[in-house]
Amino acid sequence: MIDEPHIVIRPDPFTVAEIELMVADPANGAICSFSGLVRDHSHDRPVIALEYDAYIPMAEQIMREIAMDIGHEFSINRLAMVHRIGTMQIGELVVVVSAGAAHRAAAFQAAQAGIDRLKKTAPIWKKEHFADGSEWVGATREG
Amino acid sequence: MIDEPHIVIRPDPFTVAEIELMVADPANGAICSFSGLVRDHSHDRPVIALEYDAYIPMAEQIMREIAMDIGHEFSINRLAMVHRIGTMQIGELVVVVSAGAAHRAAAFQAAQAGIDRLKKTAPIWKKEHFADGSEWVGATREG
Amino acid sequence: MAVTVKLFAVYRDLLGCSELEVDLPAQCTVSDAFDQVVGGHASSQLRQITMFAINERYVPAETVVNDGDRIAFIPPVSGG
Amino acid sequence: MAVTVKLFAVYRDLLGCSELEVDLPAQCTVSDAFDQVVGGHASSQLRQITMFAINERYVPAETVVNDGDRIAFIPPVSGG
Repeated sequence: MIDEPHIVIRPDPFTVAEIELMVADPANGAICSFSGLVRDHSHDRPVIALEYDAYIPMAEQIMREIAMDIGHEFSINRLAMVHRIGTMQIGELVVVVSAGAAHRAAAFQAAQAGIDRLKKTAPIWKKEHFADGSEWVGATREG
Repeated sequence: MIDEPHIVIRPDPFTVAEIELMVADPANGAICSFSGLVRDHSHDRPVIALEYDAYIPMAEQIMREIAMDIGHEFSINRLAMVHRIGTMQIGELVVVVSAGAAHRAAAFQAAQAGIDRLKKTAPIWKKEHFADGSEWVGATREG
Repeated sequence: MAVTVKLFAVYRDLLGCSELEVDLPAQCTVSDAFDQVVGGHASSQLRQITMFAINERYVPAETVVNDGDRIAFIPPVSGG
Repeated sequence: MAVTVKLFAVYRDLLGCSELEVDLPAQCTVSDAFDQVVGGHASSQLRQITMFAINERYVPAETVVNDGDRIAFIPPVSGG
Protein backbone atom coordinates (compact mmCIF):
# COMPACT_ATOMS: atom_id res chain seq x y z
CA MET A 1 0.00 0.00 0.00
CA ILE A 2 1.31 3.44 -0.93
CA ASP A 3 0.03 5.31 2.12
CA GLU A 4 -1.39 4.95 5.60
CA PRO A 5 -4.99 3.76 5.43
CA HIS A 6 -7.65 6.34 6.18
CA ILE A 7 -9.59 5.09 9.23
CA VAL A 8 -12.26 7.07 11.08
CA ILE A 9 -15.26 6.51 13.31
CA ARG A 10 -17.34 9.67 13.47
CA PRO A 11 -20.83 10.93 14.36
CA ASP A 12 -21.31 13.22 11.36
CA PRO A 13 -22.66 12.03 7.99
CA PHE A 14 -20.42 11.47 4.96
CA THR A 15 -20.72 10.61 1.26
CA VAL A 16 -19.10 7.92 -0.87
CA ALA A 17 -17.54 10.63 -3.07
CA GLU A 18 -15.85 12.10 0.00
CA ILE A 19 -14.35 8.74 0.96
CA GLU A 20 -13.25 7.96 -2.61
CA LEU A 21 -11.26 11.22 -2.60
CA MET A 22 -9.23 9.71 0.23
CA VAL A 23 -8.18 6.79 -1.95
CA ALA A 24 -7.49 8.87 -5.08
CA ASP A 25 -4.15 8.11 -6.71
CA PRO A 26 -2.87 8.49 -10.29
CA ALA A 27 -1.88 4.80 -10.24
CA ASN A 28 -5.50 3.71 -9.55
CA GLY A 29 -7.23 2.05 -12.48
CA ALA A 30 -9.98 0.74 -10.19
CA ILE A 31 -11.80 1.73 -7.04
CA CYS A 32 -14.24 -0.57 -5.29
CA SER A 33 -16.43 1.03 -2.65
CA PHE A 34 -18.76 -0.80 -0.34
CA SER A 35 -21.51 1.25 1.34
CA GLY A 36 -23.54 -0.10 4.23
CA LEU A 37 -26.88 1.66 4.61
CA VAL A 38 -29.83 1.68 6.98
CA ARG A 39 -32.46 -0.49 5.32
CA ASP A 40 -36.15 -0.48 6.05
CA HIS A 41 -36.41 -3.99 7.47
CA SER A 42 -34.55 -6.57 9.54
CA HIS A 43 -35.67 -10.22 9.36
CA ASP A 44 -38.97 -9.04 7.83
CA ARG A 45 -39.61 -6.60 10.67
CA PRO A 46 -39.94 -2.92 9.70
CA VAL A 47 -37.05 -0.81 11.00
CA ILE A 48 -37.53 2.84 11.96
CA ALA A 49 -33.94 3.80 12.67
CA LEU A 50 -30.58 2.33 13.65
CA GLU A 51 -28.31 3.47 16.44
CA TYR A 52 -24.59 2.65 16.49
CA ASP A 53 -22.22 2.71 19.42
CA ALA A 54 -18.46 2.07 19.26
CA TYR A 55 -15.46 1.78 21.51
CA ILE A 56 -13.82 4.36 19.28
CA PRO A 57 -10.08 4.11 20.03
CA MET A 58 -10.17 0.29 20.10
CA ALA A 59 -12.32 -0.01 16.98
CA GLU A 60 -10.13 2.43 15.05
CA GLN A 61 -7.03 0.52 16.14
CA ILE A 62 -8.55 -2.79 14.99
CA MET A 63 -9.68 -1.25 11.69
CA ARG A 64 -6.15 0.10 11.17
CA GLU A 65 -4.70 -3.38 11.74
CA ILE A 66 -7.26 -4.91 9.36
CA ALA A 67 -6.32 -2.29 6.75
CA MET A 68 -2.58 -2.91 7.12
CA ASP A 69 -3.15 -6.68 6.75
CA ILE A 70 -5.24 -6.11 3.63
CA GLY A 71 -2.56 -3.80 2.23
CA HIS A 72 -0.11 -6.68 2.51
CA GLU A 73 -2.46 -9.34 1.15
CA PHE A 74 -3.76 -7.53 -1.94
CA SER A 75 -2.12 -5.30 -4.55
CA ILE A 76 -3.87 -2.07 -3.64
CA ASN A 77 -2.66 1.52 -3.56
CA ARG A 78 -4.96 2.93 -0.89
CA LEU A 79 -7.70 1.94 1.53
CA ALA A 80 -10.26 3.91 3.54
CA MET A 81 -12.70 2.61 6.16
CA VAL A 82 -15.13 5.08 7.70
CA HIS A 83 -17.91 4.15 10.13
CA ARG A 84 -20.57 6.44 11.52
CA ILE A 85 -22.02 6.28 15.06
CA GLY A 86 -25.21 7.71 16.55
CA THR A 87 -28.76 7.43 15.26
CA MET A 88 -29.41 7.10 11.53
CA GLN A 89 -32.54 7.04 9.40
CA ILE A 90 -33.42 4.71 6.49
CA GLY A 91 -31.16 5.25 3.49
CA GLU A 92 -28.36 6.91 5.48
CA LEU A 93 -24.78 5.70 5.10
CA VAL A 94 -23.44 3.72 8.06
CA VAL A 95 -20.08 2.59 6.71
CA VAL A 96 -17.94 2.93 3.60
CA VAL A 97 -14.95 0.76 2.74
CA SER A 98 -13.11 1.97 -0.34
CA ALA A 99 -10.06 0.41 -2.01
CA GLY A 100 -8.03 1.88 -4.86
CA ALA A 101 -5.81 -0.39 -6.98
CA ALA A 102 -4.19 -0.64 -10.39
CA HIS A 103 -6.49 -3.55 -11.30
CA ARG A 104 -10.04 -4.39 -10.37
CA ALA A 105 -9.70 -7.85 -8.82
CA ALA A 106 -7.55 -6.52 -5.98
CA ALA A 107 -9.91 -3.57 -5.41
CA PHE A 108 -12.93 -5.90 -5.07
CA GLN A 109 -11.09 -8.37 -2.81
CA ALA A 110 -9.72 -5.64 -0.54
CA ALA A 111 -13.07 -3.88 -0.12
CA GLN A 112 -14.84 -7.17 0.60
CA ALA A 113 -12.18 -8.33 3.07
CA GLY A 114 -12.34 -4.90 4.73
CA ILE A 115 -16.06 -4.95 5.42
CA ASP A 116 -16.10 -8.68 6.32
CA ARG A 117 -13.34 -8.29 8.92
CA LEU A 118 -14.67 -4.98 10.29
CA LYS A 119 -18.04 -6.65 10.94
CA LYS A 120 -16.42 -9.63 12.60
CA THR A 121 -14.03 -7.96 15.05
CA ALA A 122 -14.40 -4.18 15.41
CA PRO A 123 -16.11 -3.27 18.73
CA ILE A 124 -19.08 -1.50 17.15
CA TRP A 125 -22.68 -2.22 18.03
CA LYS A 126 -26.01 -1.74 16.31
CA LYS A 127 -29.34 -1.13 18.02
CA GLU A 128 -32.43 -1.68 15.89
CA HIS A 129 -35.37 0.61 16.58
CA PHE A 130 -38.78 -0.83 15.72
CA ALA A 131 -42.25 0.65 16.12
CA ASP A 132 -42.68 -1.30 19.38
CA GLY A 133 -39.23 -1.24 20.93
CA SER A 134 -35.53 -1.52 20.33
CA GLU A 135 -32.81 -4.12 20.65
CA TRP A 136 -29.00 -4.39 20.53
CA VAL A 137 -28.31 -6.91 17.78
CA GLY A 138 -26.83 -10.19 19.02
CA ALA A 139 -27.37 -9.47 22.73
CA THR A 140 -30.14 -11.43 24.37
CA ARG A 141 -33.00 -9.16 25.37
CA GLU A 142 -32.25 -7.92 28.86
CA GLY A 143 -33.77 -5.88 31.68
CA MET B 1 -34.58 -6.73 -9.48
CA ILE B 2 -37.10 -4.07 -8.46
CA ASP B 3 -36.66 -1.79 -11.44
CA GLU B 4 -35.23 -1.46 -14.93
CA PRO B 5 -31.44 -1.19 -14.77
CA HIS B 6 -29.99 2.24 -15.42
CA ILE B 7 -27.71 1.91 -18.49
CA VAL B 8 -26.03 4.84 -20.24
CA ILE B 9 -23.05 5.54 -22.48
CA ARG B 10 -22.33 9.27 -22.53
CA PRO B 11 -19.61 11.80 -23.34
CA ASP B 12 -20.04 14.00 -20.29
CA PRO B 13 -18.32 13.30 -16.94
CA PHE B 14 -20.14 11.83 -13.95
CA THR B 15 -19.51 11.05 -10.27
CA VAL B 16 -19.98 7.88 -8.23
CA ALA B 17 -22.44 9.70 -5.97
CA GLU B 18 -24.59 10.52 -9.03
CA ILE B 19 -24.68 6.84 -10.08
CA GLU B 20 -25.38 5.62 -6.55
CA LEU B 21 -28.46 7.86 -6.47
CA MET B 22 -29.78 5.77 -9.35
CA VAL B 23 -29.62 2.58 -7.27
CA ALA B 24 -31.02 4.15 -4.09
CA ASP B 25 -33.81 2.11 -2.49
CA PRO B 26 -35.11 1.86 1.09
CA ALA B 27 -34.60 -1.93 0.92
CA ASN B 28 -30.85 -1.53 0.22
CA GLY B 29 -28.60 -2.48 3.11
CA ALA B 30 -25.59 -2.55 0.80
CA ILE B 31 -24.30 -0.84 -2.32
CA CYS B 32 -21.16 -1.97 -4.10
CA SER B 33 -19.77 0.44 -6.68
CA PHE B 34 -16.94 -0.30 -9.05
CA SER B 35 -15.20 2.70 -10.62
CA GLY B 36 -12.81 2.33 -13.55
CA LEU B 37 -10.42 5.27 -13.85
CA VAL B 38 -7.72 6.50 -16.19
CA ARG B 39 -4.45 5.45 -14.59
CA ASP B 40 -1.03 6.89 -15.30
CA HIS B 41 0.55 3.80 -16.82
CA SER B 42 -0.19 0.77 -18.99
CA HIS B 43 2.23 -2.17 -18.91
CA ASP B 44 4.84 0.13 -17.32
CA ARG B 45 4.48 2.71 -20.09
CA PRO B 46 3.39 6.23 -18.97
CA VAL B 47 -0.10 7.09 -20.23
CA ILE B 48 -1.06 10.68 -21.06
CA ALA B 49 -4.76 10.21 -21.78
CA LEU B 50 -7.31 7.59 -22.84
CA GLU B 51 -9.85 7.86 -25.61
CA TYR B 52 -12.97 5.69 -25.72
CA ASP B 53 -15.19 4.91 -28.65
CA ALA B 54 -18.42 2.87 -28.53
CA TYR B 55 -21.08 1.51 -30.82
CA ILE B 56 -23.57 3.21 -28.52
CA PRO B 57 -26.94 1.55 -29.32
CA MET B 58 -25.39 -1.93 -29.51
CA ALA B 59 -23.25 -1.47 -26.38
CA GLU B 60 -26.22 -0.12 -24.40
CA GLN B 61 -28.34 -3.05 -25.55
CA ILE B 62 -25.67 -5.55 -24.50
CA MET B 63 -25.21 -3.81 -21.14
CA ARG B 64 -28.99 -3.94 -20.62
CA GLU B 65 -28.98 -7.69 -21.31
CA ILE B 66 -26.03 -8.19 -18.95
CA ALA B 67 -27.88 -6.21 -16.27
CA MET B 68 -31.10 -8.22 -16.69
CA ASP B 69 -29.13 -11.50 -16.43
CA ILE B 70 -27.40 -10.26 -13.27
CA GLY B 71 -30.75 -9.21 -11.83
CA HIS B 72 -31.91 -12.80 -12.23
CA GLU B 73 -28.70 -14.39 -10.93
CA PHE B 74 -28.18 -12.33 -7.77
CA SER B 75 -30.54 -10.97 -5.10
CA ILE B 76 -30.16 -7.29 -5.89
CA ASN B 77 -32.66 -4.44 -5.87
CA ARG B 78 -31.11 -2.16 -8.48
CA LEU B 79 -28.21 -1.96 -10.90
CA ALA B 80 -26.62 0.91 -12.83
CA MET B 81 -23.87 0.72 -15.47
CA VAL B 82 -22.59 4.00 -16.91
CA HIS B 83 -19.68 4.29 -19.35
CA ARG B 84 -18.11 7.46 -20.64
CA ILE B 85 -16.73 7.99 -24.17
CA GLY B 86 -14.34 10.58 -25.60
CA THR B 87 -10.95 11.65 -24.30
CA MET B 88 -10.21 11.47 -20.58
CA GLN B 89 -7.28 12.55 -18.42
CA ILE B 90 -5.57 10.65 -15.59
CA GLY B 91 -7.84 10.18 -12.58
CA GLU B 92 -11.06 10.69 -14.54
CA LEU B 93 -13.91 8.20 -14.23
CA VAL B 94 -14.41 5.94 -17.26
CA VAL B 95 -17.06 3.57 -15.97
CA VAL B 96 -19.15 2.96 -12.87
CA VAL B 97 -21.07 -0.23 -12.09
CA SER B 98 -23.21 0.09 -8.99
CA ALA B 99 -25.42 -2.57 -7.39
CA GLY B 100 -27.85 -2.10 -4.51
CA ALA B 101 -29.01 -5.10 -2.48
CA ALA B 102 -30.39 -6.06 0.91
CA HIS B 103 -27.14 -7.89 1.74
CA ARG B 104 -23.54 -7.26 0.81
CA ALA B 105 -22.53 -10.54 -0.84
CA ALA B 106 -25.05 -10.06 -3.67
CA ALA B 107 -24.01 -6.42 -4.13
CA PHE B 108 -20.33 -7.38 -4.52
CA GLN B 109 -21.09 -10.29 -6.86
CA ALA B 110 -23.41 -8.24 -9.06
CA ALA B 111 -21.00 -5.31 -9.40
CA GLN B 112 -18.12 -7.62 -10.21
CA ALA B 113 -20.13 -9.65 -12.73
CA GLY B 114 -21.31 -6.38 -14.29
CA ILE B 115 -17.86 -4.97 -14.96
CA ASP B 116 -16.41 -8.37 -15.98
CA ARG B 117 -19.12 -8.97 -18.57
CA LEU B 118 -19.17 -5.38 -19.84
CA LYS B 119 -15.42 -5.59 -20.50
CA LYS B 120 -15.78 -8.91 -22.28
CA THR B 121 -18.63 -8.22 -24.68
CA ALA B 122 -19.74 -4.57 -24.93
CA PRO B 123 -18.55 -2.97 -28.20
CA ILE B 124 -16.47 -0.25 -26.55
CA TRP B 125 -12.85 0.50 -27.43
CA LYS B 126 -9.97 2.18 -25.65
CA LYS B 127 -7.13 4.06 -27.32
CA GLU B 128 -4.07 4.69 -25.18
CA HIS B 129 -2.23 7.95 -25.78
CA PHE B 130 1.47 7.90 -24.93
CA ALA B 131 4.11 10.61 -25.27
CA ASP B 132 5.24 9.08 -28.59
CA GLY B 133 2.01 7.84 -30.19
CA SER B 134 -1.30 6.15 -29.59
CA GLU B 135 -2.81 2.72 -30.03
CA TRP B 136 -6.22 1.02 -29.95
CA VAL B 137 -5.88 -1.66 -27.27
CA GLY B 138 -5.97 -5.21 -28.64
CA ALA B 139 -5.77 -4.21 -32.31
CA THR B 140 -2.46 -4.85 -34.01
CA ARG B 141 -0.75 -1.57 -34.87
CA GLU B 142 -1.97 -0.58 -38.32
CA GLY B 143 -1.44 2.05 -41.02
CA MET C 1 -28.47 -4.16 -52.22
CA ALA C 2 -27.65 -1.19 -50.01
CA VAL C 3 -26.28 -1.55 -46.50
CA THR C 4 -24.85 0.84 -43.94
CA VAL C 5 -21.41 0.00 -42.59
CA LYS C 6 -20.51 1.36 -39.15
CA LEU C 7 -16.80 1.81 -38.47
CA PHE C 8 -15.32 2.17 -34.99
CA ALA C 9 -11.96 2.50 -33.29
CA VAL C 10 -9.14 1.02 -35.40
CA TYR C 11 -11.42 0.64 -38.46
CA ARG C 12 -12.49 4.25 -38.32
CA ASP C 13 -8.82 5.26 -38.20
CA LEU C 14 -7.89 2.86 -41.06
CA LEU C 15 -10.69 3.99 -43.38
CA GLY C 16 -10.88 7.59 -42.23
CA CYS C 17 -14.63 7.59 -41.77
CA SER C 18 -17.24 6.36 -39.31
CA GLU C 19 -20.05 5.29 -41.63
CA LEU C 20 -20.30 4.15 -45.26
CA GLU C 21 -23.22 3.32 -47.53
CA VAL C 22 -22.20 0.38 -49.74
CA ASP C 23 -23.80 -1.64 -52.53
CA LEU C 24 -23.37 -5.40 -52.09
CA PRO C 25 -24.28 -8.35 -54.35
CA ALA C 26 -27.14 -10.66 -53.27
CA GLN C 27 -26.20 -13.53 -50.91
CA CYS C 28 -23.24 -11.54 -49.67
CA THR C 29 -22.09 -12.55 -46.15
CA VAL C 30 -20.93 -10.09 -43.55
CA SER C 31 -17.44 -11.53 -43.99
CA ASP C 32 -17.63 -10.85 -47.77
CA ALA C 33 -18.71 -7.31 -46.92
CA PHE C 34 -15.63 -6.94 -44.74
CA ASP C 35 -13.37 -7.99 -47.63
CA GLN C 36 -15.05 -5.56 -49.99
CA VAL C 37 -15.04 -2.60 -47.58
CA VAL C 38 -11.86 -3.06 -45.53
CA GLY C 39 -9.88 -5.50 -47.68
CA GLY C 40 -6.16 -4.76 -47.65
CA HIS C 41 -6.52 -1.91 -45.13
CA ALA C 42 -6.40 -4.49 -42.30
CA SER C 43 -3.77 -7.15 -41.59
CA SER C 44 -4.95 -10.76 -41.76
CA GLN C 45 -4.18 -10.91 -38.03
CA LEU C 46 -6.61 -8.06 -37.29
CA ARG C 47 -9.19 -9.60 -39.58
CA GLN C 48 -8.96 -12.88 -37.67
CA ILE C 49 -9.76 -11.27 -34.34
CA THR C 50 -12.60 -9.12 -35.69
CA MET C 51 -16.22 -10.00 -34.89
CA PHE C 52 -19.29 -8.97 -36.84
CA ALA C 53 -22.62 -7.38 -35.99
CA ILE C 54 -25.79 -6.92 -38.00
CA ASN C 55 -28.41 -4.51 -36.71
CA GLU C 56 -26.67 -4.18 -33.31
CA ARG C 57 -26.37 -7.95 -32.71
CA TYR C 58 -23.26 -10.13 -32.85
CA VAL C 59 -23.57 -12.61 -35.76
CA PRO C 60 -21.35 -15.38 -37.19
CA ALA C 61 -19.05 -14.35 -40.08
CA GLU C 62 -21.04 -16.42 -42.60
CA THR C 63 -24.33 -14.62 -41.90
CA VAL C 64 -25.97 -13.34 -45.10
CA VAL C 65 -26.63 -9.60 -45.23
CA ASN C 66 -30.03 -8.21 -46.20
CA ASP C 67 -30.94 -4.98 -47.93
CA GLY C 68 -31.11 -2.10 -45.44
CA ASP C 69 -29.04 -3.84 -42.75
CA ARG C 70 -26.62 -1.94 -40.54
CA ILE C 71 -23.42 -3.94 -40.35
CA ALA C 72 -20.41 -3.35 -38.10
CA PHE C 73 -16.91 -4.77 -37.87
CA ILE C 74 -16.03 -5.21 -34.20
CA PRO C 75 -12.31 -5.24 -33.39
CA PRO C 76 -11.35 -6.68 -29.96
CA VAL C 77 -13.33 -4.78 -27.35
CA SER C 78 -11.52 -2.97 -24.52
CA GLY C 79 -14.19 -1.09 -22.59
CA GLY C 80 -14.15 -0.51 -18.84
CA MET D 1 -6.25 -1.30 42.70
CA ALA D 2 -8.20 1.20 40.60
CA VAL D 3 -9.35 0.44 37.07
CA THR D 4 -11.62 2.18 34.60
CA VAL D 5 -14.48 0.13 33.20
CA LYS D 6 -15.86 1.15 29.80
CA LEU D 7 -19.45 0.16 29.12
CA PHE D 8 -20.99 0.01 25.65
CA ALA D 9 -24.23 -0.93 23.95
CA VAL D 10 -26.25 -3.42 26.00
CA TYR D 11 -23.95 -3.00 29.05
CA ARG D 12 -24.36 0.75 29.03
CA ASP D 13 -28.13 0.27 28.94
CA LEU D 14 -28.05 -2.39 31.70
CA LEU D 15 -25.90 -0.35 34.09
CA GLY D 16 -27.13 3.07 33.02
CA CYS D 17 -23.66 4.55 32.60
CA SER D 18 -20.80 4.47 30.12
CA GLU D 19 -17.78 4.52 32.42
CA LEU D 20 -17.08 3.44 35.99
CA GLU D 21 -14.05 3.73 38.26
CA VAL D 22 -13.85 0.55 40.37
CA ASP D 23 -11.57 -0.78 43.07
CA LEU D 24 -10.50 -4.39 42.49
CA PRO D 25 -8.50 -6.83 44.65
CA ALA D 26 -4.98 -7.82 43.53
CA GLN D 27 -4.76 -10.78 41.07
CA CYS D 28 -8.28 -10.03 39.89
CA THR D 29 -8.98 -11.30 36.37
CA VAL D 30 -11.04 -9.38 33.82
CA SER D 31 -13.69 -12.06 34.22
CA ASP D 32 -13.77 -11.49 38.01
CA ALA D 33 -14.12 -7.77 37.29
CA PHE D 34 -17.13 -8.56 35.10
CA ASP D 35 -18.79 -10.49 37.93
CA GLN D 36 -18.15 -7.66 40.38
CA VAL D 37 -19.32 -4.87 38.08
CA VAL D 38 -22.09 -6.45 36.01
CA GLY D 39 -22.99 -9.52 38.05
CA GLY D 40 -26.69 -10.26 38.01
CA HIS D 41 -27.47 -7.45 35.58
CA ALA D 42 -26.60 -9.79 32.70
CA SER D 43 -28.00 -13.23 31.91
CA SER D 44 -25.53 -16.10 31.97
CA GLN D 45 -26.21 -16.43 28.24
CA LEU D 46 -25.06 -12.85 27.58
CA ARG D 47 -22.07 -13.31 29.83
CA GLN D 48 -21.03 -16.39 27.83
CA ILE D 49 -20.95 -14.50 24.55
CA THR D 50 -19.15 -11.45 25.98
CA MET D 51 -15.48 -10.86 25.18
CA PHE D 52 -13.02 -8.77 27.18
CA ALA D 53 -10.59 -6.00 26.40
CA ILE D 54 -7.81 -4.42 28.43
CA ASN D 55 -6.33 -1.14 27.23
CA GLU D 56 -8.09 -1.41 23.85
CA ARG D 57 -6.92 -4.99 23.12
CA TYR D 58 -8.95 -8.20 23.17
CA VAL D 59 -7.69 -10.44 25.99
CA PRO D 60 -8.66 -13.90 27.33
CA ALA D 61 -11.16 -13.93 30.23
CA GLU D 62 -8.50 -15.16 32.67
CA THR D 63 -6.16 -12.22 32.07
CA VAL D 64 -5.12 -10.50 35.30
CA VAL D 65 -5.95 -6.80 35.55
CA ASN D 66 -3.33 -4.23 36.58
CA ASP D 67 -3.70 -0.95 38.42
CA GLY D 68 -4.70 1.85 36.05
CA ASP D 69 -5.97 -0.47 33.29
CA ARG D 70 -8.94 0.42 31.14
CA ILE D 71 -11.14 -2.65 30.84
CA ALA D 72 -14.14 -3.19 28.62
CA PHE D 73 -16.84 -5.85 28.31
CA ILE D 74 -17.51 -6.48 24.63
CA PRO D 75 -20.94 -7.93 23.81
CA PRO D 76 -21.29 -9.53 20.34
CA VAL D 77 -20.21 -6.92 17.80
CA SER D 78 -22.59 -5.84 15.03
CA GLY D 79 -20.88 -3.02 13.14
CA GLY D 80 -21.17 -2.39 9.42
